[in-house]
Amino acid sequence: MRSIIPILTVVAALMAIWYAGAIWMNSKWALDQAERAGVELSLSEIVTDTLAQERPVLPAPHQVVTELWQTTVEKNITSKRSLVFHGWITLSATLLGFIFGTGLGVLLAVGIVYSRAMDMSVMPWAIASQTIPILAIAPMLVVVMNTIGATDFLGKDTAEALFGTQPAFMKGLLPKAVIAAYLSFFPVVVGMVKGLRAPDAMQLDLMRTYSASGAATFWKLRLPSSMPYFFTSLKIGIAASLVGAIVAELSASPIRGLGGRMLTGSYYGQTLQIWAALIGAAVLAAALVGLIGALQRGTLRRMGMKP
Amino acid sequence: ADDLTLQLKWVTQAQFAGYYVALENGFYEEEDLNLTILPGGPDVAPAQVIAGGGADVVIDWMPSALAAREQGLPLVNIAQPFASSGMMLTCRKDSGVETPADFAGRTLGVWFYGNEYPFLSWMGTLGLSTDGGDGVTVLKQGFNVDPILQGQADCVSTMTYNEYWQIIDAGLGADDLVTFKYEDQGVATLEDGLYVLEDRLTDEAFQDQLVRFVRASMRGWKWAEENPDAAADIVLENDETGAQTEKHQRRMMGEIAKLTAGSDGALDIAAYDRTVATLLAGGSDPVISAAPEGAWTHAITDAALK
Amino acid sequence: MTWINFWLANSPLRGTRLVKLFVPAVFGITLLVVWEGLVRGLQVPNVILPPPTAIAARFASSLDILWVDFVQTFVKGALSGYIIGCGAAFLTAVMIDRSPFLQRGLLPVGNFIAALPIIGTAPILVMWFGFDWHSKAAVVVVMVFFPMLVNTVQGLAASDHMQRDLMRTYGASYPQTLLKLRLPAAMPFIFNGLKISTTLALIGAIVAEFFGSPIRGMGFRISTEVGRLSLDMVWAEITVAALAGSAFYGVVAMIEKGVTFWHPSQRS
Amino acid sequence: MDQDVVIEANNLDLTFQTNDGPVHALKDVNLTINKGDFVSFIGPSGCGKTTFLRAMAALEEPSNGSITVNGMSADEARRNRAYGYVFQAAGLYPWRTIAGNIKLPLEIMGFSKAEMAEHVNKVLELVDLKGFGKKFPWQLSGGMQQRASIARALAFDADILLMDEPFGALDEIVRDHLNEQLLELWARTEKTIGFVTHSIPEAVYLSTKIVVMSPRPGRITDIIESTLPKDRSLDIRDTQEFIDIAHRVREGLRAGHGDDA
Amino acid sequence: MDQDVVIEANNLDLTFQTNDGPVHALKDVNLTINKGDFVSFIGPSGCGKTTFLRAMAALEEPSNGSITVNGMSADEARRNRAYGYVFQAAGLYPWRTIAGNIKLPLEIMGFSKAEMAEHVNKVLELVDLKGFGKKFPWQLSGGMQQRASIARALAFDADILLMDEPFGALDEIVRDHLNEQLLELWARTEKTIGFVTHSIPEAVYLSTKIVVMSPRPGRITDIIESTLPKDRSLDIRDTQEFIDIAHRVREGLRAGHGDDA
Ligand SMILES: Nc1ncnc2c1ncn2[C@@H]1O[C@H](COP(=O)(O)OP(=O)(O)OP(=O)(O)O)[C@@H](O)[C@H]1O
Ligand SMILES: Nc1ncnc2c1ncn2[C@@H]1O[C@H](COP(=O)(O)OP(=O)(O)OP(=O)(O)O)[C@@H](O)[C@H]1O
Ligand SMILES: Cc1ncc(C[n+]2csc(CCO)c2C)c(N)n1
Ligand SMILES: [Mg+2]
Ligand SMILES: [Mg+2]
Repeated sequence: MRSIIPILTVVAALMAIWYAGAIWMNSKWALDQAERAGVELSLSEIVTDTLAQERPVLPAPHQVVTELWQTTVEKNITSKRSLVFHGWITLSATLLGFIFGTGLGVLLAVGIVYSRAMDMSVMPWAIASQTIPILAIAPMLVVVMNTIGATDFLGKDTAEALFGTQPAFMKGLLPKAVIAAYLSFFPVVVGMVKGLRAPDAMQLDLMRTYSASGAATFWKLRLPSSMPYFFTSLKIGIAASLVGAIVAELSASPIRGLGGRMLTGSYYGQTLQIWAALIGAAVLAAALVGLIGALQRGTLRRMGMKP
Repeated sequence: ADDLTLQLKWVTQAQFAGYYVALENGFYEEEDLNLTILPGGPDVAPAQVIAGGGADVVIDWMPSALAAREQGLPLVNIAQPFASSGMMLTCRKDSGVETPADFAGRTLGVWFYGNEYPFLSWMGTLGLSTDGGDGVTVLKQGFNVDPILQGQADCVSTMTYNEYWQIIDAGLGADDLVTFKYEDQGVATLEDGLYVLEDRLTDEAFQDQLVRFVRASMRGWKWAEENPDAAADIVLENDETGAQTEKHQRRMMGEIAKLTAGSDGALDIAAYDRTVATLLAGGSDPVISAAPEGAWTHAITDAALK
Repeated sequence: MTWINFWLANSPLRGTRLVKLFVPAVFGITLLVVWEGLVRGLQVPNVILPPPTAIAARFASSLDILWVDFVQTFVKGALSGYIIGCGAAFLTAVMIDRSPFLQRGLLPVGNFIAALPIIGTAPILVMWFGFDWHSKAAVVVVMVFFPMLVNTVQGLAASDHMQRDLMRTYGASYPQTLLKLRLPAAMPFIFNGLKISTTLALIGAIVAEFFGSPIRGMGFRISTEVGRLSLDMVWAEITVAALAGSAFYGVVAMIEKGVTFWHPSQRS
Repeated sequence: MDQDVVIEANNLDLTFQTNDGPVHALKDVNLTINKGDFVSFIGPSGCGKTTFLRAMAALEEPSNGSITVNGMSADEARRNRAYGYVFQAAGLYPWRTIAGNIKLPLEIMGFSKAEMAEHVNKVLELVDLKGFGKKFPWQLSGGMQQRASIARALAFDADILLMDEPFGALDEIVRDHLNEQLLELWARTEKTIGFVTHSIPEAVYLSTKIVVMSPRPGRITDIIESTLPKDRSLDIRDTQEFIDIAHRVREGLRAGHGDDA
Repeated sequence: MDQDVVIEANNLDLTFQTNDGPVHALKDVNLTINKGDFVSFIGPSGCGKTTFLRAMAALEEPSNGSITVNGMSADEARRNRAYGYVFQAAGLYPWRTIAGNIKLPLEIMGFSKAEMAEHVNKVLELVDLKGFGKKFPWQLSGGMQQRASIARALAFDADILLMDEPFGALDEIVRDHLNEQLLELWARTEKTIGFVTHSIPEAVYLSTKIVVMSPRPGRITDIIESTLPKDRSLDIRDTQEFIDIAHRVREGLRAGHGDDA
């Protein structure tokens, strides 16, 4: 709660900059239009015009907020025009991908730390995998997964047997989750490798005097020492997972979710829709990162790490 | 019912109204078809989808379909609901461009991703190089018309049914703009056609499905042309992003109807030859190197339109 | 193949530079052979996945294009964005580290802004900064900012009590504590951020080109050639990306080894 | 007399809040240290010696009472760089060599390059670590690390030296040697020294004042003013006076333990 | 006699490679320790005591020569959990409470819950830390941490106890107390104990065998078999026999220092 005032201060400063930016960036268009219409604009006219354009270069905050309000609160959340609906589509892919990605990342990290062969052979390829532009292989991946029929989570028939009708978010979930996982496993690998190697020589020696098994050393020493690194990685990983899910939405079929909204917003020139989706995605990211932060604080406190 | 999957070239919009209409009105069902429509997007290459077995029929533009054929993917045109091209280059009048002769030294926005072929052919016939210098400077234009609004390009690519209206909506009047329709410049190439893989055409059962599919689709298009507003509404209902507006889709339907007008679905051989000629004429760097063989068939439309 | 690796990795030769290069190479070659075999065996169409040999041939015959694209995307877009983005995040971290007020205020808001997804920001940044590499650098800045910030902030908190108390007994000024204690202690974390950012920078620069670009650059080439179904060219570009990215990462990792030699994870 | 007071603690209380309740580390502690005093703190493990030393150096905030140093608050004195502090654990920075660690305070206090090199050499020699300047901390034995940390505190000329069991990990002979060195330094420079030790002979040999503490809550049970002359050699340990003082310290210590056993 | 040999070092050499050249930590070391021996290692700081102890526990690999434990290699013995080891620094895991730290080896060796609780309570009491089980390491004083680390090594019943200056940070009285406890434990359980210390009286009081070492390169200069009876009270420290042995140790130690000064 102590942080409310600082946050508000920063947000207020940001808003001021944003408004100034909106006026500055949109004024060119307003002046352009006026010139073609052959009229002179007064300063106040410029300001009112720039803050209410239908296709602004930079929409004013209140325009975005209005759009957000209209597409969240004022729409039924099952409606395709509701940002909540699209947010949920994206979130489900993000979370599933994050779980896959984190799992894979931790497993690889453990392998790398425990097996020299894996360290030498996997790490360079894990790095290389991340330099492959995801937007380039996402469509290929979707095509391939489509071909082998692995697109829906649970599969249409299973889902229908379980829930009556197939929940909308499950349709085409898997390729998106895979791409989200692809982006999120890497920060987890890098951070966890470092974290699992963080115990100092004496701490490791202690385990050796107990002739502790690899498993015991892992659970009782390496894993606890890696926690600060682990949570930092998770924060980056979940943000990456969200980016992955949104990127994947451009190649997935049907196009929807926050990424789909950004794309169609851009395609149809609906700047406000882009910004609303953008802010929506950022809110989602912030909430997810915040959640992990809370988890981190709780865990580290239980581990007596910080007064 | 037979399952059939159709991959669109782009997102759900009135450009594909005929298929959605046929689906909603049960035309496919009446033909004993269970059709799935897969919307496309900027990152979906229909040819790739069909090569991977993700769809049975795809909608593509002929230049890119023929290019794919040269790449070793044997696409065959089985029907051509779009008779004419909707592609244009739209310039701001205040940039000083009045005729194609003024292009030299200008910055032009172009779509790539297989949509650049008509443009490249045109520039080829105009004798303008596309890599700067004394020719034109080409920008890879994104999804939208921002470059012309922001003044980053003198001209951008537009479709009669979509981007052009976005420029208008953004506040530029029709008389602030100069447009060059590819049709008028004699470099028009065939757009949205239906393509399948050549080897599957030998399968009689599949042929039969295609016949029924084309028949129902053309029924859909006829209906859409006659009921443009209702067709636009059907499209809106099928839009999963919830981003479409009624105003825009109805207007788009109106423009689309102009392009489908005059086609009964059968490929017009003259238009095909003109397309091939245009693509072959692309100066030093033609899009295709030789006139393709067997790139189309009338077998399906002949049977469907009986 | 794999057993060669296990044998090499555990043999007395394991420390040598040769083996360090050889082991991943063996792994990679295994991968490529399997790939070639699968593509040929299953007759996967070239327009879906070309075999490595076709990619290599295309690579060799297109060196000039690949080079131009590399300079445009990697050198101009990714590298400059990386430097600016990591630098800005670093300075921000140091700045908010000093002020608890800013830390509590700016960190959440900073996270928030940095979490804006690239798909949404790229078109906007292209609109703002133009079609050339400047907008790509801007996208990279936005992308690398968050990982770098989180790591640096975490790292600046990593010194232990006694180490900080020592500085207090010297009545050390803030900059002195920063320079002589907190930054060195933060280095393992900072390099974590720097390493993750190398790959992000490359991806960011490439992906941003999908949203508008001049007609050169790795992202431009990839998106264009996918549409043209020249998948061999696409993979040639991907190869360049992987090579450049790995080299970039490797350089940063090497610097890390030098700088954080004292950290238990670097001593073995 | 009054202007000679260097450290003054008045009714000092210090409580730590922990996950299972408060720990009273210091309770009602009063002490005056004059300029040039050599004060030893002795007491059972956990009685608050470290905490008291830390409070003097403004590393802990008293819960109650006050502590003044050179007439100002402990914190001001800290910012004036009044202290050299030797921690109970060596606490060397792992990214610096031994010489680099010793140089650290000198860099902070703005010594010149030449001065630094000179000081480093001098104190390395003092603690018998010549030739180890280029090694990293983890390459040194425990005792060597501790000596390096002593060298670090001696490298700059603070008026007040606070040392928390500096010689704990050293053998008798090195210890005797360093004791002599320390006394010599103290006599020469008139520093004021606070010194935690567990060795009764060491406390008696070094100090002008011995503070005996007792735990739970940590408090001072005895303050013994030494009657030994300021100029001492190691032989003094065989004098009756020395033995008497040692005896009194031992009694105090035993009493402290008694409370609790 | 022969089957009683527990630890045997033959021509042991151990060299560390460092950034500025090799350090000869151990050179030509020979030693036999029999079952039930209490062996103390004493020598100047940096002479290789810790290194030797670590080599016995297979924490360092000798460069040359061999070391066998219970007739097998040190490493096999380690894998058979033959050792309890107390490190020179406490080395508690910061994320575990004191009780949790002591429980650690018990968890690893698969003790039952009830056994664990019992052992933990017993050793906490032994080192006088009852009531501190729930605290985290950084909430304890230096001496308390060291005692916790002793408790951790005693919690499971290893046949060989290797202790590296376990009582360095403790005051005389606690130290005496723990010395008695340790002797009592040793007599009762017939453990074999290797013990590094800097205190000559402690070494003489506890040991059946005192190994005097000297540095650069680290080697053994004297091995003194104690003639004191196995059953000892603290009073024994005033006997002539005790004083004689202590004298011999001091001489050895001094000689080691002399080499080098
Ligand atoms: N990891 C290491 N790398 C390099 N040198 C080392 C390492 N560990 C110890 N040494 C060196 O080996 C020598 C012996 O060290 P060791 O720790 O055995 O001494 P010690 O007798 O235990 O001393 P102390 O009583 O101070 O603990 C020292 O000179 C030390 O610098
Ligand atoms: N950071 C802390 N949080 C909670 N309790 C603490 C903290 N530091 C010290 N204590 C407690 O305060 C008491 C006094 O500790 P202190 O370190 O001052 O003892 P000490 O006299 O130096 O003992 P030793 O001789 O063992 O070093 C102990 O009971 C300890 O548990
Ligand atoms: C990346 C990208 N490629 C093409 C278009 C243009 N476009 C949109 S719809 C359409 C007709 C095909 O359905 C075309 C050519 C774009 N806007 N963005
Ligand atoms: Mg203490
Ligand atoms: Mg040692």
